[in-house]
Amino acid sequence: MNVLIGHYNYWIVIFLMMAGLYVVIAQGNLVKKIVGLNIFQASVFILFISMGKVEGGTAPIVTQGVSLYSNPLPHVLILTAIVVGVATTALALALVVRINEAYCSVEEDEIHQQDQSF
Amino acid sequence: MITQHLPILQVIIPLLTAPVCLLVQDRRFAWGVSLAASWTAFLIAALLLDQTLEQGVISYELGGWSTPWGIEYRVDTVNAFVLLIVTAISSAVLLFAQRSVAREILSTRIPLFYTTFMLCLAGLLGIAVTGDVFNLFVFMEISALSSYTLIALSEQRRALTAAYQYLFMGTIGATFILIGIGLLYMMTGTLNMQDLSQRLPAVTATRTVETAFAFLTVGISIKLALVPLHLWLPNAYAYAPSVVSAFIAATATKVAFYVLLRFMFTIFGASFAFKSMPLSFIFMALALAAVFAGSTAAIFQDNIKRLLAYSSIAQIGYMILGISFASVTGLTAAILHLFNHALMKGALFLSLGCVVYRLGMANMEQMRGLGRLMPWTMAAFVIGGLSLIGVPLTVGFISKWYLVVGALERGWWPLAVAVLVASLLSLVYVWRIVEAAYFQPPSPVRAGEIREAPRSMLLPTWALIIANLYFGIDTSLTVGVASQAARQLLGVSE
Amino acid sequence: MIRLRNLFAVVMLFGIYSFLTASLFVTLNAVDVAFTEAAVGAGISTFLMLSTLALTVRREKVRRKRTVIPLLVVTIIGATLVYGTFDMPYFSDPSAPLHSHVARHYIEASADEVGVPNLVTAVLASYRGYDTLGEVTVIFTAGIGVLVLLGYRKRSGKS
Amino acid sequence: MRPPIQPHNLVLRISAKMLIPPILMFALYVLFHGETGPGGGFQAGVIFAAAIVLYALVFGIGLARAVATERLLRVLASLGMLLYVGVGLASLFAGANFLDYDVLAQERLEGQHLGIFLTELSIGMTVSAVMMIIFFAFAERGVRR
Repeated sequence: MNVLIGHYNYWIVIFLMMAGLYVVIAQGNLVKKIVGLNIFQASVFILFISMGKVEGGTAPIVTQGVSLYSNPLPHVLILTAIVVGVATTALALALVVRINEAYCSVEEDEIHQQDQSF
Repeated sequence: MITQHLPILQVIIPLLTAPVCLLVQDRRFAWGVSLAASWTAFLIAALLLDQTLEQGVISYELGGWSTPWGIEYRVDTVNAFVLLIVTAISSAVLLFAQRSVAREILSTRIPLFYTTFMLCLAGLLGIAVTGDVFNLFVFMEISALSSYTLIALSEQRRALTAAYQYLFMGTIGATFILIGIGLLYMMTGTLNMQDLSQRLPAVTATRTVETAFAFLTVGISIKLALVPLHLWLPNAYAYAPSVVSAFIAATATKVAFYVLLRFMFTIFGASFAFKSMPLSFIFMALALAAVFAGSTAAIFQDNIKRLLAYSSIAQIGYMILGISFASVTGLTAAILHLFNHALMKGALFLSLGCVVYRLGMANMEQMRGLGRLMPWTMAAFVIGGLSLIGVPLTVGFISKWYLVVGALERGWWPLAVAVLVASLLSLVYVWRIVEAAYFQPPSPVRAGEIREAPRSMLLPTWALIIANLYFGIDTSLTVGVASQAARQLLGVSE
Repeated sequence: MIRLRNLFAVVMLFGIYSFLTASLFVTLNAVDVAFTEAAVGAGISTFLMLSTLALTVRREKVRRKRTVIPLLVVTIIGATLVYGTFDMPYFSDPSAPLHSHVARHYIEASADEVGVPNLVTAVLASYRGYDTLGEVTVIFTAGIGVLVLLGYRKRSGKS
Repeated sequence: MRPPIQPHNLVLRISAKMLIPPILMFALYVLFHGETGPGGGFQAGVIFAAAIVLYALVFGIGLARAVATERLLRVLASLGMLLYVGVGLASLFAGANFLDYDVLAQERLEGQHLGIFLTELSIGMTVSAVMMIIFFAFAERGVRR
């Protein structure tokens, strides 16, 4: 029972993560793949942040009379990771715009077909 | 005083060049500054290697914070060797770049090319030099994002889809690595590699650490293009501009391989990686699959860049095979091949760059009769090809020799045979090009127009070819460093 | 979302997901991260995706897809992760190892060493300031990448 | 991208005019307040860029480009990075390790404050500039088609 209560949040996060990854792998639409990638990454962020949570702690900003804080390190890592994520997204979307101009399509299999016939 | 800051200067000098190139927006200036920065970085790498050989491990605490609290740069023989090869390749490639880039990239984008190139270099060096796992992730993303951009700089539209495919695989790989790092942090409370290696043994029996190990291995394997996660690689190499193919083929997968070594041996430790996990067997199977699938696929390629890309997949297999022996000789072979393969592929892609410079593309069709039209270029290509096969007096022979010795040491003679058979496969695909270049007449239409490539491009190509021959004859430096690096990784005293 | 053909709706749902994530971060006491996720996930990313849709297409084409293999892959990866959770410290357990080593040093010593009340800022800008330089570089790289891909079109069209 | 909203759309124009200055002020507040509360250079940069983007959407990209020229944005993005590296090199020249803020001022904590302030500022510069670069790149791609 303890295992269930102690870990259920991680399982939810894993489910979200895998939903995102599934969209990335299974979908053929390039925009949808990017959305999936973002969901995958956002869920990894939740995993990190939930491991930083401390029972009874407050936000990691030093205040008088408080001694228990959440772990600030995962927060810092995820701040950096979010920035990395948005940088990747911007680049991926720019690529999609260019691909659409070159192939007039954002469907993976249509692009593949055009490459083969060419 | 300056010598103690060498580890950070190694990364900061290329990093600083990037915004400067963007500010000035001048082609010649950007090229000059990048070249100077790259050569400086090469010099620094040589000094660092010298220091590590003499004094042992160099540690540099960024921000002055003592080790587990801040980020540490940590240079030992292994990464000093990697730094040396990466900066050497970038210096040669940049020398080559001026003419080649002018032909293959739109002139307005050229300053941006140098900016991105320097960012990529800084990212790769940052990965190699750091002693902190999260810092490694950040620099991995710098180098990854800039490689996607570099590939997309090409004028061919297929470069766009290649970059896109690479972006997806690369990002999934990076996210896997991030998950692995998170799980490790969860169990140990630290991100410093040295600190991790001390704190991990207490918790290695847990399922969480096993999962972390699995995620890190898979994530790095994607970056490394290990079969069956290699699908991004052939297109990325084939459709990128020539300089970019040469640079990325010779460095990016090598640095990823270094990361694998670092995680497996320094952080987890050889005993965990090979005793608790059935890794030796898995790696051997994947390595053989990579060697044979890569070489066979290479035989059937028409686009020569693509051919070399498949051959790279096979060569990655050799390196992984070296790891799977989990012995000093095996690791020595792997590290040697890391260095030697960078030299070979750098030289081969540069000589192809010369062909593309004159002919616009490099398919089997274009190679016909080139032996007479571009003698120096094709001679370089042939020597590089011999090195790829593993003919004596070239570097390729040295690394295969150690690989075979490592296999025999273990008593796994079928593996030694497999390595030799695979060499025959590479003989086939190299021969196809040699045959086209020397035994077929050039198509009469262009015979008059094709001249030898300009000297500024032949010079760096031949510099790498000469390195291929030199290190194939005088092995004291490479083998000495590689075996010391292997001992350091395995924790065997000298 | 997988079945949804209207890409506009897909992107809006993603924006909502990001916003919910940000609110979740607030309840997990990660205010800085929540702020950033709201600005980035629900803001920039969604905005950029909408811009891309405006430049490309709004609807996905209907076609058959193979779903068995991806499902299998995802299930295996998910199962591995679930396997890994069993030895994890319990959620929000203050005695977990990750709260005791480096993080404790930050909480206890940063007032004397950095002197900034916001611990996240102290770690981000000072203890791990070099990572943040890397972060700036990543953003810079993305800017260059977008310039390479989408800038310069007019001039190149003429030449 | 959609064409800019018609000039006679009074409500939008007036409300945008009223909103943009407070947004810019808020960005600065977030930037300087990062030491004591949530926020910092990255968030500030994003908010600052958002204000300019709002201006461009309501009053047209051409007008916004008159201020945020391509050249200016590139300079801003590069300067941000150079400033960050410069802070690191300053501590190098002061005899300490890279990015060691302790030596930037007489007092140790003062040095830390200065270092954090300068780095947050440089993050804000680069992030806002890059966000605008990305926005304009996407937006102008649409206009040209």
